[in-house]
Formats: sequence, C-alpha cells, structure tokens
Amino acid sequence: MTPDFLPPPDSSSRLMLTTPTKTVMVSVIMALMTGIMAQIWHGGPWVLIQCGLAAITALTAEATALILRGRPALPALMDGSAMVTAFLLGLSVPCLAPWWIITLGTLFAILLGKQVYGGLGHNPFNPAMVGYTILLISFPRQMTDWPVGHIPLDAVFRAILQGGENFRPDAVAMATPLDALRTGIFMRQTLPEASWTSAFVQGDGWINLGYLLGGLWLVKRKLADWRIPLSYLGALTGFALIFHWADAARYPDPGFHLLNGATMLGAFFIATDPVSAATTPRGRWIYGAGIGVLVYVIRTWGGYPDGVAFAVLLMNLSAPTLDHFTRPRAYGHSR
Amino acid sequence: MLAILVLSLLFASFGWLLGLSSKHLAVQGDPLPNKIDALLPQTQCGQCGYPGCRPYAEAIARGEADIDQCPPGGDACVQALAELLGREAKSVNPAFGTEKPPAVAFIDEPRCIGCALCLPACPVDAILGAPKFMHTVIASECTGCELCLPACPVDCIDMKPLAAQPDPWRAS
Amino acid sequence: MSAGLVGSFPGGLVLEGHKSLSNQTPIRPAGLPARLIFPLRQRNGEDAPLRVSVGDHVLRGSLIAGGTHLMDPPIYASSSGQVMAFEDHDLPHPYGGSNRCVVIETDGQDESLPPLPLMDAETYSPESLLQRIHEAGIVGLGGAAFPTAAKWLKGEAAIHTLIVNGAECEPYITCDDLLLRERADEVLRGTMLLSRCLDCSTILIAVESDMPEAHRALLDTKTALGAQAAAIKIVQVPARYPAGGERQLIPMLTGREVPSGTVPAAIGILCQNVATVAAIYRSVIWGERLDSRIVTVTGDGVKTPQNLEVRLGTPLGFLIEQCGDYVTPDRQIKLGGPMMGHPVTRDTLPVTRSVNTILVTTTVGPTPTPQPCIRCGACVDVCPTRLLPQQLYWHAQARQLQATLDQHLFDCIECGCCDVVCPSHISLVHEFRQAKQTALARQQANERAAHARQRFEARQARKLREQQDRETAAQQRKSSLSQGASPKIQEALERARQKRASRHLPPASEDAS
Amino acid sequence: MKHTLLILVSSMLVNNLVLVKFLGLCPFLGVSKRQETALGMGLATTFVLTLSSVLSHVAQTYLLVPLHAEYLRTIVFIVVIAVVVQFTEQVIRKTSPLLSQVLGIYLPLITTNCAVLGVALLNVQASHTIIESFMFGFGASLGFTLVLVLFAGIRERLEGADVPQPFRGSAIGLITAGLMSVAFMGFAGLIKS
Repeated sequence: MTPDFLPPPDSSSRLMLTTPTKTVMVSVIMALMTGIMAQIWHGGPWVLIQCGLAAITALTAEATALILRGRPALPALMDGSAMVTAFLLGLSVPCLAPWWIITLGTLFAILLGKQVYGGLGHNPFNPAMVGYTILLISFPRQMTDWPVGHIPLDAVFRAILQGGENFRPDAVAMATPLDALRTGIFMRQTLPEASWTSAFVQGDGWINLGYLLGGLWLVKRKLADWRIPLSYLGALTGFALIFHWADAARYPDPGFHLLNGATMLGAFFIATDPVSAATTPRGRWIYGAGIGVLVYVIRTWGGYPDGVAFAVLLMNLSAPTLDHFTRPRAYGHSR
Repeated sequence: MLAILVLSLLFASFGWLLGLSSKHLAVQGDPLPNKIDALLPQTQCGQCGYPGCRPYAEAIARGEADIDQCPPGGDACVQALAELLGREAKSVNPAFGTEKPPAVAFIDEPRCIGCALCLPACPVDAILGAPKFMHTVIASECTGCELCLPACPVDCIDMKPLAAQPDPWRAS
Repeated sequence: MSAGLVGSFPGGLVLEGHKSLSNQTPIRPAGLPARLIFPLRQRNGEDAPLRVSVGDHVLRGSLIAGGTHLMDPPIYASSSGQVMAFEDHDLPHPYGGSNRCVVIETDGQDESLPPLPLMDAETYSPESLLQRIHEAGIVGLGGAAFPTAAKWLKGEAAIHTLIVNGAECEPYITCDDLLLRERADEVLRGTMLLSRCLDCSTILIAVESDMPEAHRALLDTKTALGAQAAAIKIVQVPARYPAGGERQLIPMLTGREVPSGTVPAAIGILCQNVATVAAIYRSVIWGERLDSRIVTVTGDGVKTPQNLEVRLGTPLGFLIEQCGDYVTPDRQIKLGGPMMGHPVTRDTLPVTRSVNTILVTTTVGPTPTPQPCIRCGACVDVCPTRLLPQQLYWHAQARQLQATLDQHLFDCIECGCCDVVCPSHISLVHEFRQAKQTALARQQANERAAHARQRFEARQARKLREQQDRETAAQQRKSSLSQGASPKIQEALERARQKRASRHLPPASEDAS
Repeated sequence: MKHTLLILVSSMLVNNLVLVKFLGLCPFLGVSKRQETALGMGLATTFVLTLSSVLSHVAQTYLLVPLHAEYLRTIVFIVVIAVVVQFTEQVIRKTSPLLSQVLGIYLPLITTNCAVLGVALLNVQASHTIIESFMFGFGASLGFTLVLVLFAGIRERLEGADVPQPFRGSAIGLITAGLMSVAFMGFAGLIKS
C-alpha cells in the first residue's frame, strides 16, 4: 500500500548540478579514445572492426530484449551504456578474432550480464567482463591470439570473416610479456626482460599509458570514482613491490604490472563501473584494493594470462557484502 | 563379523550420547509463534482457516499452515513472514480471500433490531449493545474482520472504508 | 573569520545564492488583503480548536483558534474584520492536502486589541517567559514552525548553549539577512533575554559568510550594546548548503552531533532562528502577538523581488501583486527555497508561520525523465546525514520497508542535495517522503494490530473464565442435587420420575435447564 | 606448513565446493536469501564439516582399516556425520531458536549434504593425514560459507532488481550462481596439486 497523496515531484524548476547519465557514458567512450589510438597505432585499425561489430550486436540485443519485455527501447538505447559495454568488449578481444567471437561475447554480455537482471542499474556483474570471461573459458585459443607485426589486408578479413580455423596469419602467437611471466615462474626461470621497459617492446606500455591518460581525464571531470583506481593501482603496486623486493629475479617490478595487460583499462573503465562496484566510500577502497590483489595473484600464479576480468567479477560478487559491512555511520547514530 | 559388531556397538553408543545431550540441551518454550503473531494484522477474522491470528501463527510455527493464508495482511504480510522464516515470498493464496482496503463495521441503527447476535461474533468485543437495545460498533476497536456480517439477521451491518491516511505532518 | 568553528558537517553543496535578487531593497510592509485565511492544522498534525464562529467580528490580535497546550500555540487574527466561513483550503505544506481554514474578510479599519500585558524584562522567570512565548503564538520561523515553547522543554538536560541561527543557506532566501541588517538590535536583545533566562554559558549567533552586511550590523550593534552583550559570540559559517540546518549548524559550532530521533535540547543546546528570537523579544517587551512575519518574494518570475512584512493569512497572489505581478503567466510557485521548498499550484494559498519564501520561477524546459540509478554515489558525497541515498532508493523502489528503516530512512532531512546531483534525474527526496509515509502507515497498522491482539486475548481469557465458571457452577448444582440437600426436592423428583414412568415418556430435557 | 596452508587455500577458493565442484548446491540455493541466515548456515556447516572430516578420518584409520571393513565406509561416514549434525542441531535449537527455524529443514539436511560426505570421501581418496583432513574440511567449509554469504548478498540486492518475470526467483539465482562460478574459474591453476 503506497500512499499516493503526495504531490508529484517537481523537477522542472529544480537545480541541476550534474552531468546526465548519457553524457557520462559518452564521456567514457571519449576517454577511451587515447587508448584506442594507441591500440590502433600498435596493432592496426582492426580493433575498430571488433568495436563496430560489438556495438551493432549490443544495440540489437538490447533493443530486442527491451521490446520483448514491452519496455520503451529508445531511452535505454540512448543512455549509451550498451555502447560502453560493446567498446570494452571490442577492445578486450584480440583484434583478429573471428566475428562470431565478438558477437557471441556481446550477446552474453548484454543478455546474460545485463538484461536478465533488468537492465542498466540492476546488474550485479560488469556485463563486458561477463562476456569476456565466458569467451575466455570457452574459446581460450581464439581469445589469446594477439597478432604482432604487419598483417596483409586480405589475411585480416579472412581471419575475421572465416575464423581462425581455416587461416592463421604467420605473425601470430608471440607470447605476451604476461604469458612469459607466468611460464617463467612455473619453470623457475629468471626473467631478464621482465621489467617495465619490456612493456614497451610490444606496445602494451603505450596502450596502458593511453588508457591512463583518458582515465585521469575522467577522474578529473568526476565522471569516474577516484578511490577505486587509486586503491586498485596502489594494491597492485604494493604487492608487486613486496615480491619484487623479495625476489627480483622472479617477480617483476611494479612498472611491469602497471603497464602490461589490461591494468589501466581495468582501473579506470571497468572497475569504476558504478553499477557493479561497491557503493559506499569505504567499500570502494576495499573493492579497488581487492581487485589489485586478485589481479596480481591471478597474473602471477593463476592459469590465465591476465587477471583483470576475473578480479573484477570476483569483486563484483563481493560488492553487496562489502556495502553491507561498510555502511557509513549516519549522522546522530553511534555506529 | 567383528567389524559389524564393533560398529554396531559404536553406533549404539552414539545414540546413547545423543540421547544424553538432547536431555541436556532440551529447549523450553518457543519464541517463534510470538514473532509470527507479531507480523499478523490481528483482524482475528479467521479467513486463514484458524480461529484467530494466534492459532494461525502457531500453525505456521508447527509447519502446518503456509504463510500465504492471510488476506487482510496482504502481500506485505506474506513478504514479512517470508523474510522472518527465510522462505520464498509469494502473493496471498486467493483460495483464502483477497486483500481489501482496511474497513470498519458500521451498524445502520434504524435497521438494527437489537438481537445481540452480533455481539458474540466479534472477536475483539468491539460491538456495544444488549438485547432489545441499539447496538453500535466502536470504530477504534473494530478490526474489520467482517465476522459480524453473517451473524446479523437483518443485514444492518456495513463495512465502511477506514480513512487510514497516515498523518503526513508527523513525518517531518 | 571562521573563529569559533570547531567542526564541520559531512556532505553539502556550495550553491549559487541568487540572494542579490531580493536583498537590495529594505523590508516593506505588505498591504492589507481583502481576505485572510488561517489554516487550523498545527505542527503535530492536529487541528487547533476553534475559538470563533461564523459572523463574529474580530480585531487584530483576537484569538481565532488553539492555545490549549504547548504543541497547540494560539492563532491570532492579523487584522480586524468578520469571520466569513470555515472552508477547506490547500495547505502550504510539503505533504500537501487540504484542511479546514478560518476565512476572515477584513474591514480595512485594522483595529487591534491592546497588546499582551507588559513584562518587566529584568525580573521575569523562565516559566513566565515560556508562558509568554506560548501566549504570543511563537513558533520557529525558520520554516519548520515547531512551537518554540515545546522545543525548549523537550530535552531533559539543562540548556547550556544557545545558538541563534542566522545562517540562511538556501539560495534565493534573504528574509533573515534583511532582518539582521535592519533589526539586529531586536535579535541581539532577544538573544540576551533568552540567554539570561536560560542561564546558558555559551551564546552564539551564526551567519553565513556570504552575508557580510548582516554580520557588520550584528557586530556594530553588539559594540553599541556594550558589556551586557559581551558574552555573545558572532560567528560566520561557510556558505555551504545546508549549513543553516540546525543538525548541521550544531556540529559546526560545537563539534557535537544531535543524536538521531531527538531534539538539540537533549544535549543541552537550544537552536533558534533569528526571526524567532526577534519575535520573542517583541512579545516580551512590547507584548506583541505573532501575527506577521517577513517573507521573501523572489525568483525570475516576479517583477520586483523583495522582502515583505506580511500579515499571516495573506494569500500568496496578493503578495505577488505587491511585487509587481508575474513576469509571465507561465510560472511556477514554490514555497521555500529551491532545495527544500515545495511547489504549489494555486496562488490562493495563505502565508502561514512556516512560509519564509515565495519563489516564483518561469518554467524552464521539459522535465527530464528519470533514468535508472547507476549507483554512482554522487548522492553519498553530498548527503549531510551520511546516508546512502542510492541504497535507500533501491530498497524504497523494492518496497523493502525494513531495509529502508535499517538505512535510517527517518534521519533523512529532505534537504534535496541528492536530487540536485543525481545524474539520472531521480527525485530521491520524493521517493523518501513516500517511503516515510508507507512506514508511518505500517506503524499505525501495527499499533492497531497490537491493540486488537490485546482485546482478542482479553476476550479469549474471558471466555475461558466464563466457561470455567459455568462448569464449576454446573458441578456444584449437580453435586448439590445428587447429595440431596433437601429431602423435599428428593421427594418431588421421585414423584416426577414415577409420574413420567407411568406415562412412558422420556425425561424432558427442559428440566435440567 | 606451507603444504597444509596450500590445502586450505585450494579447498577454499581453487576447488571451491559449490562453485567448482558443484557440491552442496541444495543449501546454497536454499539458505541464501538473507545474509545473516547464510552466515548462520555457513557457520553450522563449517562446524559439521570440519568435525566430521576429522572424525571420519579417525574412523577410517583406526576402525575401518584395522577391521578390514572399508566396504562399510559410506555407512560409517554417514552415521558419523549424522551424529555431528544431530548434535549441532540440538545446540542451535538451544542457543538460537530463530536461526533453527530459519534454517529449517536445511539444518538436518546437512546430514545428506553431499558436500559433507564428499569432503570425507575426498579426504580418504587423497589419503590426507589428520591435519590435512582438518585443513581440507575447514578450508572447504570456509569456502562454502564465503560463497554462501556473498551469494546471499547478491540475492538480497536482486530482490530489488527489475528482473523479467520468467527469470524471477530461483532462475535468476541459478544464473547468478553460474556467473559466480565463471568468476571463480579465475582461481583455476592457482595451485598445482
């Protein structure tokens, strides 16, 4: 029984001191640009094909789901959240992965990660990371083929359209530094090249710097939370420092971790997704730090090349519990 | 053979230990019916099939009755019960009735013949009257259970919606 | 200049003031309207008992209604005239609704009753001051209209700190600013009077840092008053909304929080609005009843924004006419500031003791449609009560009443900071008000249920007792019968039995009854 | 020392009972509506699981093996577990009647909880020592408690979510559990046993 005798709220004359959700989402995509630029410069413009495929799939899936539910589709499509999900996925899959990889991943992300829970604001997990991890555990080979070097145009299209089964570019399958790190640790080898400089050999360093730049811009404009990236990067650096200090030969320096893999993309664009993150101020500190620790643990000892997606999902599922136990002391209450 | 013998002995001693501990840890009283009762609307209407809210609460506590049998409490009451008992929330079973806005009984005095039949029907003694005298319902005591309606031979009792608007001025 | 500040409050917003719209001209007395309307509803939600009947002739100062107890301060007529009717009118209150009002048609004579008997300012006792505050019908003039006398008495602790609140934090509102500029003397003297009576050790007057003229006026008057005002500290607080809320002002000045669910008097602090203090002063020294107040009429929808000294009961439309009428017919009226004010649709509503501002705005653009909450937490950063508005909203949407209570729903002061910063344009305060309503309704239902349970159990016990009584009575009768208390009865029974036997009739059951 | 700690972490996260081995799904879905309840169930299970894995180890080494009665293992383990559960239930009913009501049928059902028997059998299979059995049982039950509480937190939040009608209730619970399981795959390969 809800009393309906309250006068309706008046939003027409009220103050607005805020950036609307839509603008936030558009700004997030804009902030991604520096990183995308670096990615294009380093690996060719093919990443844009992946982003485009993801965007089309995401919008179609979102619209279909909303229409099936009998909800107005247009406002939800316009809020830009599906686009952000699509871009994050497009940037995470290898740029020459066959088309069905990104399509399938986006479908998982939008439908299973988001719409099943009721759409924007209701999803407990970051949709893009749901899609990404499902892809990663289902198609590990396609999801770890990061091509290096120049690839002829026809080879690119054959790879994307026909899939990697029929054709593999020659220049693929060079191990990423993160792969090398893990293999090295298990082989008990020393890692002469595992320092921050090695990140720039394959371009990961530039890409990470690109995302760092865009992310800082977001944080400065207060469109992304600052606590999560700070505690995430802080925890990652701290862990890396401790282990590097203990055994520099086997554990690379913090710079290596900060500049490799999806560290920065995760810090500023994935972990900061407010819907699936912890929502209390203290909770966000813990949330970010948790991701940092898990990224380090999974990268160093785990079975997957990068831990960002898993770390984010693992902290996503802890977020409600974190919120529950980190509620701030309300005014006039003694704890 | 030996194994089975030893094990049987062992199990027997387990049983004996459990018996001892159950005596030691016996529970007196059960606060659960009280907690359930506290969530029920106390209309005492009997729509749940039990003679009052308390018996229904006891039935729920014993596991005999489901939590969706209280139409006056409505879905909110079912949800509260589900929360207390950790069960799945559902809506009120329509077999027991439907939720209505709160109401109180009102006796149309010109039609009342003073038969006093409604007096014992009222579960909260909210009807004032005596044989051959006019009856009236004390509105502040009436729970709106409607049990007096069938008792009245001349149908002089009507249910009037209760203006239960919460006082908004108290909120701020 | 922030001397004396010992603390801060969480959250809050720095807002654009728009104060210069209305604080450039001095306070002007508003004219006498043809009709005065006095709502009977008091702060505690009850109607003040009527003291007049239709057709009565009243003078300025005649008691119209109320005055029975401290939560029911008297309502006085603010001009002379005739009581025309008791009608239902919309109420100037955030929760809206309409209620019975006394309508007085003024006769233009403006005759008044003699003032209340004068009090000797030097010899009064706390009790007599309290009595006078109640008699004069004084309530908090900051906007909440809580009866002043009742507020004072609510705490058990002795009052040690008096805070006079001139921190007018909401944009557009300037009535306290103007009052301080023009009548700093009344405020200071009223403060002295109160503090002497309460015997408190700390006396503070707080103004916001964007009210330099008012601050100057206070300092000048304090110097002029000399040694007797020496104990009064005049403090500037940062102009950050809602610094003027008493729950925010108190921690800023004293470093202490007001415990949830209590009034400041519970921790020995009395916080009064400057206008209230001035009204107390006038009621004591001049015997004035509270029948007028200063109202800011402002906004871009009215031609000459200014502060008016308004008789209570004056319809809003009359005041807007006094300020040169609306700029465009397409306008919106809000009572109070843009943050906590509430919209009214008609300008026939009267000014009551709680109306401090009439904000008229030209309507701007379409209402943005609310979008889903993305839990961004912008509302958390600005909440002055350190609540989690996004969580509250989540639970309120899901009708999880207990969860909203666990999240301290009732500590929300409805300041509107969260509304303003929400990127999804969600009207959070509206949701919270609605949730509070639901919670109150639930609470009332629970009270009813507890009462019904008691009655049911009493009845069960009675029925049980009656049955036991019946059984014991029957037992007694039986035993007395079988034991043959009287031989005559035995004989009679014997005769009857033989008679029945001879007629071959079964024993009649009526005999037993 | 390092080895036993690894067993603890492994059984808690890497080989999480619920999300990786899919044991004990019945209470996982049944008693995860309130975080407080979930914690209570988790603690009860922790107690039962740890104790029964140690006791079953004792029964295995000092009873079944000397008597050459390994073929009776399942029965003996079940009886051991049943005794522990009964005892726990009595204690809970005494100390927290509300919790026992809330846990309801799930409390005695710990007896037939495949997780408990599963852990006892896994202990035997891996020929753990008594310390290792303890650590394994303790870690597994901590992992169970952890995911139960986290899952309950998500479900509490989901109660307010605008989930499409066909997915309400258990359906969305299972989907969420699936996604949690995906997330826990991140721990795969952490510990090479």
